[in-house]
Amino acid sequence: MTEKKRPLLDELKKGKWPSFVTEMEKSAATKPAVNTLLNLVERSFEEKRVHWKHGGIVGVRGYGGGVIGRYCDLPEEYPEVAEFHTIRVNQPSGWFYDSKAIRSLCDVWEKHGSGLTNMHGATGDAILLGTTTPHLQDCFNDLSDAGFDLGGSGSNLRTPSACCGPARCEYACFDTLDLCHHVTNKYQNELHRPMWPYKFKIKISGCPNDCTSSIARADLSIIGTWRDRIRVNQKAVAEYVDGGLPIKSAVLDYCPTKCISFDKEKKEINIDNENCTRCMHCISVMPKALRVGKEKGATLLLGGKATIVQSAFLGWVIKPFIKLDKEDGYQELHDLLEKIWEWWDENAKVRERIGELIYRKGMGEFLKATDLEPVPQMVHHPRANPYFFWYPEDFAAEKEAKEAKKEVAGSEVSE
Amino acid sequence: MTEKKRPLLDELKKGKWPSFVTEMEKSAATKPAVNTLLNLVERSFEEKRVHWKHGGIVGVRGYGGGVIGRYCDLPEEYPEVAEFHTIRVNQPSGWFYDSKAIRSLCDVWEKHGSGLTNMHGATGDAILLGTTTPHLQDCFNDLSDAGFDLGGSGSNLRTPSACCGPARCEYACFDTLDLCHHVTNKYQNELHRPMWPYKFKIKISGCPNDCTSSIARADLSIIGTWRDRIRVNQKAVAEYVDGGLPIKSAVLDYCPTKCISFDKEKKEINIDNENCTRCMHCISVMPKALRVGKEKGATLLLGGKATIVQSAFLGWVIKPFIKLDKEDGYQELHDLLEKIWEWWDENAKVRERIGELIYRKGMGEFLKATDLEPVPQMVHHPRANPYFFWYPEDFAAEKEAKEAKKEVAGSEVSE
Amino acid sequence: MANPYYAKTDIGPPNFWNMLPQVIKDNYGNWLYHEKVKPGVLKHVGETGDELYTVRVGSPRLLSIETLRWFADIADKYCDGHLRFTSRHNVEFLLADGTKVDALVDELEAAGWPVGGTGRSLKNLIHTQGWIHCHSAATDASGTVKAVMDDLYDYFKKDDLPAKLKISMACCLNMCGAVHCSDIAFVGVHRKIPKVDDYGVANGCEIPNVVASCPTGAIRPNPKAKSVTINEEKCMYCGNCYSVCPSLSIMDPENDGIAIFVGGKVSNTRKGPEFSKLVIPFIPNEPPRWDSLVVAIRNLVEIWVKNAKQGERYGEWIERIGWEKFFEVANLPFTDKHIDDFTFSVPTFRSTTQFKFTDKK
Amino acid sequence: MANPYYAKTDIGPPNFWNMLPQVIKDNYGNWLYHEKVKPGVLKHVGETGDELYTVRVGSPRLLSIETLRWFADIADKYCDGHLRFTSRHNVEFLLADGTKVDALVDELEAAGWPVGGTGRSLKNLIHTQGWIHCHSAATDASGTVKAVMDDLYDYFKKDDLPAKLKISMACCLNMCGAVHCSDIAFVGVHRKIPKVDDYGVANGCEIPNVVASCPTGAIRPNPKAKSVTINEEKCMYCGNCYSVCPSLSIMDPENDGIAIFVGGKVSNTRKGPEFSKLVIPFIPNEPPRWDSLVVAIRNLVEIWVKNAKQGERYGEWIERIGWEKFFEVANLPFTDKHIDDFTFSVPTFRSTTQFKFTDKK
Ligand code: SRM
Ligand code: SRM
Ligand code: SRM
Ligand code: SRM
Ligand code: SF4
Ligand code: SF4
Ligand code: SF4
Ligand code: SF4
Ligand code: SF4
Ligand code: SF4
Ligand code: SF4
Ligand code: SF4
Repeated sequence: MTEKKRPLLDELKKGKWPSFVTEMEKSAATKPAVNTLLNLVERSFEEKRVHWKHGGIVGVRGYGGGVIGRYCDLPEEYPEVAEFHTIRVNQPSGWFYDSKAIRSLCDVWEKHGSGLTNMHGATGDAILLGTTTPHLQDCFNDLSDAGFDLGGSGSNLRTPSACCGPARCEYACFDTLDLCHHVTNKYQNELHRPMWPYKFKIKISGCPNDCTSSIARADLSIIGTWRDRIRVNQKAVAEYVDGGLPIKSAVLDYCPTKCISFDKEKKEINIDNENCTRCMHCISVMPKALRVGKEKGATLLLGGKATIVQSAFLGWVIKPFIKLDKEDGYQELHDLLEKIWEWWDENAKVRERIGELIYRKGMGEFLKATDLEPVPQMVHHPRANPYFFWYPEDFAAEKEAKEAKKEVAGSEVSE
Repeated sequence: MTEKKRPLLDELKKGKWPSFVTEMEKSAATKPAVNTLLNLVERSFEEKRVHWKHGGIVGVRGYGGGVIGRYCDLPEEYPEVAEFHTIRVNQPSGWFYDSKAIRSLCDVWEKHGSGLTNMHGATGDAILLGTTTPHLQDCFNDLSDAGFDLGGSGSNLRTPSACCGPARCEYACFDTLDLCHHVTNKYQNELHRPMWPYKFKIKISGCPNDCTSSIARADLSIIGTWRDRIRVNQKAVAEYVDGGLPIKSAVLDYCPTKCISFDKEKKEINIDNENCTRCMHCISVMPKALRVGKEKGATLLLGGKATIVQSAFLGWVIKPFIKLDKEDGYQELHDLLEKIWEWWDENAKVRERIGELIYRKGMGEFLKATDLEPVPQMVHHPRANPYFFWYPEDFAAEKEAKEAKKEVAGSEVSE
Repeated sequence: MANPYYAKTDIGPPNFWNMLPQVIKDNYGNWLYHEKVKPGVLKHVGETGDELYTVRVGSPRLLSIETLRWFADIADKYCDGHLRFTSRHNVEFLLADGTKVDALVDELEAAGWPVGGTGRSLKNLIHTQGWIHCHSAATDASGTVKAVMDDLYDYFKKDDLPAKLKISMACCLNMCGAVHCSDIAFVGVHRKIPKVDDYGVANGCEIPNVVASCPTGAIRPNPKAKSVTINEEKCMYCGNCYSVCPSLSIMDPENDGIAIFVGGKVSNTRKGPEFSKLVIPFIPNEPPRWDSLVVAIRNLVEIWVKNAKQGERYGEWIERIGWEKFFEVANLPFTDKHIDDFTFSVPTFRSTTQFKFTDKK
Repeated sequence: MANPYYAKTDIGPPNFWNMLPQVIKDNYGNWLYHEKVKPGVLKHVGETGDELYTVRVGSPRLLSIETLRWFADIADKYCDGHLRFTSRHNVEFLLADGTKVDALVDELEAAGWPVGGTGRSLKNLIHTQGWIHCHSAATDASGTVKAVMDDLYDYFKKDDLPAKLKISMACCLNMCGAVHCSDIAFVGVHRKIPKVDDYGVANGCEIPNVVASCPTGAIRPNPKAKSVTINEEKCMYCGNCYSVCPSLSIMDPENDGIAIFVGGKVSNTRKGPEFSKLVIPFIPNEPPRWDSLVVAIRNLVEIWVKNAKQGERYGEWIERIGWEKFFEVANLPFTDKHIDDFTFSVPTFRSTTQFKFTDKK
């Protein structure tokens, strides 16, 4: 019966890539709302337009976010999806699950919702796709009982996410999963109760490959790095070469700083680590031969966001190196984060992301407010215009320096 | 006597570089005003401040520009320089003079001014430095009789300038001197009678070396280029190599597109001209072996200016290639220039340079107004944001295309 | 009240540690290197010599609980119950025992779940809600993605592209997929200014917020109607005002569609992160299979496969040949729309005579 | 009226053609190549085999007519009366007869006119009016230039630098020297906001123009006083309002001084044109010989001479080693002032983890 009525969606059951229509039909078998949803989407396909309205505010007790309200604009015709809210469930760090956790999520969602999910949302949450207002609290209760909590939505901290890091990757420069778990737990209040000018996203990648795309997608990017030297196993290098790796064209030529040289005789490479910018390329091409350094930590970048309003920003370096100490609960990071939030909260306009605020106010002000030291690593290059500010403290420092000099000069004379 | 009174300036008579103080003293010998000027400048050196006031409007009959009024802020103490205006004399193309022309300028300036000059001003004029209002018209009369005219100042076309080009340089891709002379003469009215939103500067360089720094300093840069191939004399290449030129490190490695290869056996180079961006580097290093192509013309860039107000802009490509035909009086260039001026004049705010106007209005509007075709050579890369405009004509074109398709489709059916 | 019970709040997510298989716990932070076993299968080797196999499965992201439960079953069968999802929404099965890999792959493939997407392959297509759930969508997400992935399926299954290929989509300019740094990105776009429903604005929206929301200052208060007016010349259809105020509807089935951007990336590898750049300003919505979109993307992929050097991602290839050559090779028109006219436009203008001639331009 | 006669207007400049020596007329547009004979002397060879010698002489640009006449005499003596000036204000003597070159050079040098400035040398220092003629100057031009050129004199006379070295100066932010694309640029800067003379503003300035002139919107009308007020937090002392209105005096002898920028260039050679970037935000005015300025510039020159590869201009060298390394090598402090906060700031922020560590930063 349903088949007949949805010729357009049926087209999307064809083809080799797993079909979302097929997934929906699986749910539709037990969930009438999903059948209705399919019909509604079919109509969207016919009319080339969406049939959802702006969401109203719905939620669960004690929280200001975690649920996205959604209403159909044709409630009479499609009553089963007149309300079709989503619930954002905070994923475990690195999206690691076991079958038990998966099943418990499924059970809750079978009971309270459409049975459709997004594994995962673009921010990282496990998205439970479609339920009604009366179910929200119960669903949350059951989730909580099963050990799950909600993620962020609205003007708050959004659900942090992290790459698999030390669990599955030899490049990880710190414990991405632990940090993600720690930050998420420490800032539960910021996550659940919107009270900021706008959203704030944190993404955590264990090395410069940035497998969570944090520089593009997070207000704060935490990206692993090291400050000593790449560890080289010369025997393994020779094996790659013997195995046919064209080392010049595949490695040396792509090194952005051209800081690797190769000794053809010895089949050894030599890395000028002082000039290496830790781009990962050589390591990624020869993972058996090269390893990230030993003195590890992370680079912090701030300001990344998508295109609305000022156009997209990529996060920029605000701290070239920070040690991420599990032992002291990542205190340095937390202190900084709280200073950043405080300044942002005090100064931002409604719906102004941190990057936009810094653009408006200037990095100088931001650095002062957060006690960060200006370093050249923060910029591609220094300013090209001569439009810089002088503050009373600059003149005071100047005067002091001058007087110090005078004193020295004076004492010389009196000798 | 004077010596005693100017200990600071006296310091600047020392050292090996020719001294402007010495030059001023030469004039001071016959010109009391220059002696006074020296005293005034000595005072500036003592006080670390300028002693000139904002200029009033002074000039010569029939012109709105060409003279910069200048008044001393201590007229009682320094009466001889109470007024000290400069006259901008339009230099000959390429700053070529003969001794007769030099002497005639000197004679006029001996009669009417301080005897001090700037050869030349930063825009390119011969600057006669310092005279009084009553002398202005007479000075101009004598200049005119000697075959000289004034340059630009104020909100008008500024004095165009050109590199030595075909007169002294093998790289010149068109006749810079003739074009400069031609443009200057054609637009005498625009040069002499301010009537625009702001200044407009033209600089002309015969090749991409851009020896007039036009991209940084001119609203319109005209820079020679070619669109065929670099001419190679392989024998001369071999001679350079035999002479010890490290061709790889000195030439190949610096080629920005890496489009040169070198045959060690034959001592020949091979240039992939399709990928050459005509940067001049290889030619400059081996001028005896390489020559610019034969199909010559110029690239036009627009929008260059110094830092005030919006920050400095470098001129950008608005026409990748234009043939500059002496025969038809550079008609294509003039047509374009006039369209540019018209649009600018109609749309700009007071003191808004053409580059700033384009920034404010968008290149799209500018291109339409001037009938220039958008081409990728105009940008380093296409836009990264999705904020582009659609115009009624876009939809009209789309509709037309669709209908054309339908017709074809229709006719197919009717067959 | 129907519901007297309120659950504990702020418990945070489940602890990941409890989700990890033993081999990971044993080698946590001590992995030595990894190898590609075959497309879709990775082997990580620990300092202890322990091995961990990962089998990556392509996912449409929109999954029913039926499927999730089946994945759980598979995980139980082959992986002691362990699985994860990737940052691009693929499913990964994690096993210590390499001998089970082939059987696992076979069972997944037999059920229609493609194993692949590792190494120099096409990755899963990051995307957003579209017509299935969001009020803001200018195009559908799941439908376009399915059509494109069906067409490019083979590239997901093989590991022989010049480099990784990351395609992403977002259904409106909010860009929830954060697609702006992808090798190829397609984005739902509007082309007409919002329709102002004065009554709705007056009664449902905060005028100052609405005015402030517009990136180009196109919105002015209209005090008479207690509403706003939109300046047609300044509006570039971003829809941000609609995000703030539902009564400024920007949807327009006739004129909504898709724009394509290319050449972005995020990794700091070789070249730092880069935005994707506009190449095709508009492709109409053509449900159910968006044929024009599919063809356009295939062409974009194929010219790269054909012309890039080994190791060059999309943008690195273009950087080497130059954008003017790219437009020539891609045989795409270059229009006023391609030239930036927003805040940071000037630095994108070519301020040098260095360029390549194309078609005698 | 004292002056009854009005000259012909709009006659334009003298025709350059009449100024050219015969050898140039004969080879106009047909030069084949050139050679460096020795520092300051170039030989151009025409397709005909004709030779043209150029002898380049350093000039302070501010020349008395006494000197100009002497140049004319020299030109008559050696060059059939032909000479020219360069785009960097040097004097060039043009002769067809190579045998006269040495005598010409000797006579010039004996009179204190340095021959040099060709090839890989320090070029003449482009500069502006300073205290000698402009109301706007935050520092002197001729004095600073003389002090710097005296100190770097030897680099003008030799041809063995890594590449050309172009130093330029401007005495205020109007940057009449267009110094913003120089290897090394120094610029007169203010550091205090303009003093508003309300009476003068009210009577002499157009308020809307004044308000519009401010790049940062720091100026607000002050209707009470028919004048304006300046927001101390927004003003960055550019002086543009003063250009528009003399009653907003920005001069301040105590606090005016010089900022230094490096790494710019204009030619399209190798790397396209580049702006110079701020390295030293402030050096006080120290007439008569600006010792701190001279030392600072010498240091900047010397680290380049010592560290650059053959063929690398200042900015090309920095690009290779990275700005962080530059600040380390130059031993200069990096401050908030170095970080852009004007319109195009964001693209200058380092959006990648690629950087070099310095001093354990
Ligand atoms: C569900 C999700 C898309 C998905 O299919 O995965 C999503 C869905 C919505 N996003 Fe988003 N965003 C989602 C990740 C993102 C991302 C990507 C990311 O976080 O990595 C971005 C770009 C990165 C960024 O934050 O800049 C993103 C940028 C936006 C924006 C633009 C914000 C900006 O400052 O640029 C809006 C507009 C707004 O906030 O009003 C927005 C607004 C929305 C709203 C709430 C629509 C609205 O205007 O109210 C969408 C609700 C859709 C629905 O009905 O469920 N969404 N949104 C993602 C969240 C799932 C999760 O929690 O895991
Ligand atoms: C004489 C000269 C400097 C020199 O010593 O060589 C000069 C001198 C003045 N310039 Fe200039 N400019 C001179 C070339 C330039 C250049 C360089 C160029 O043309 O290549 C520039 C930068 C390029 C550009 O145009 O952007 C330049 C950018 C300015 C500006 C900033 C304009 C802007 O849009 O950025 C101003 C301010 C203004 O126009 O109000 C200015 C204003 C002035 C004024 C008129 C001062 C004023 O505010 O009224 C100066 C008069 C000084 C005097 O007392 O003689 N001058 N001015 C140059 C003209 C000589 C000539 O005609 O040959
Ligand atoms: C599983 C995952 C992390 C996670 O926690 O989920 C992951 C895992 C690995 N990444 Fe990644 N990356 C993952 C998303 C990303 C992303 C984010 C994205 O795609 O949205 C990026 C940045 C994207 C970009 O630059 O646009 C990313 C950029 C890299 C790079 C740099 C590639 C480059 O040349 O630019 C490497 C190094 C390499 O592959 O040579 C890398 C390398 C790796 C390695 C080889 C690391 C390792 O030793 O385990 C992992 C296997 C890669 C493979 O697919 O062959 N990973 N990796 C993500 C898999 C996504 C997927 O399902 O396709
Ligand atoms: C005479 C002059 C043109 C004029 O009509 O006045 C001129 C003449 C020549 N230039 Fe130039 N350039 C002249 C100003 C410039 C300028 C403008 C400036 O300095 O303000 C530039 C752009 C500056 C910049 O990039 O910042 C300029 C960038 C070049 C270049 C590119 C250099 C580079 O590596 O970036 C070359 C090629 C080369 O030298 O290798 C060049 C080459 C030449 C050649 C070799 C061309 C030739 O075959 O005759 C000429 C002799 C150069 C020499 O000094 O050895 N010329 N040249 C100018 C002399 C100024 C002076 O007195 O010092
Ligand atoms: S970001 Fe680095 S550490 Fe994390 S998964 Fe990717 S490659 Fe591994
Ligand atoms: S990590 Fe990158 S920069 Fe460092 S040596 Fe390897 S390829 Fe070069
Ligand atoms: S711009 Fe070119 S043609 Fe003109 S002088 Fe310089 S090198 Fe010669
Ligand atoms: S002109 Fe420049 S781009 Fe062309 S071949 Fe020579 S060095 Fe290369
Ligand atoms: S991209 Fe736009 S339409 Fe798509 S989910 Fe995000 S807000 Fe909704
Ligand atoms: S759609 Fe965007 S540009 Fe248009 S009025 Fe709304 S906010 Fe402004
Ligand atoms: S730079 Fe400033 S002070 Fe110097 S001449 Fe130009 S306007 Fe006058
Ligand atoms: S000096 Fe510049 S920034 Fe300050 S008020 Fe005047 S115009 Fe504005």
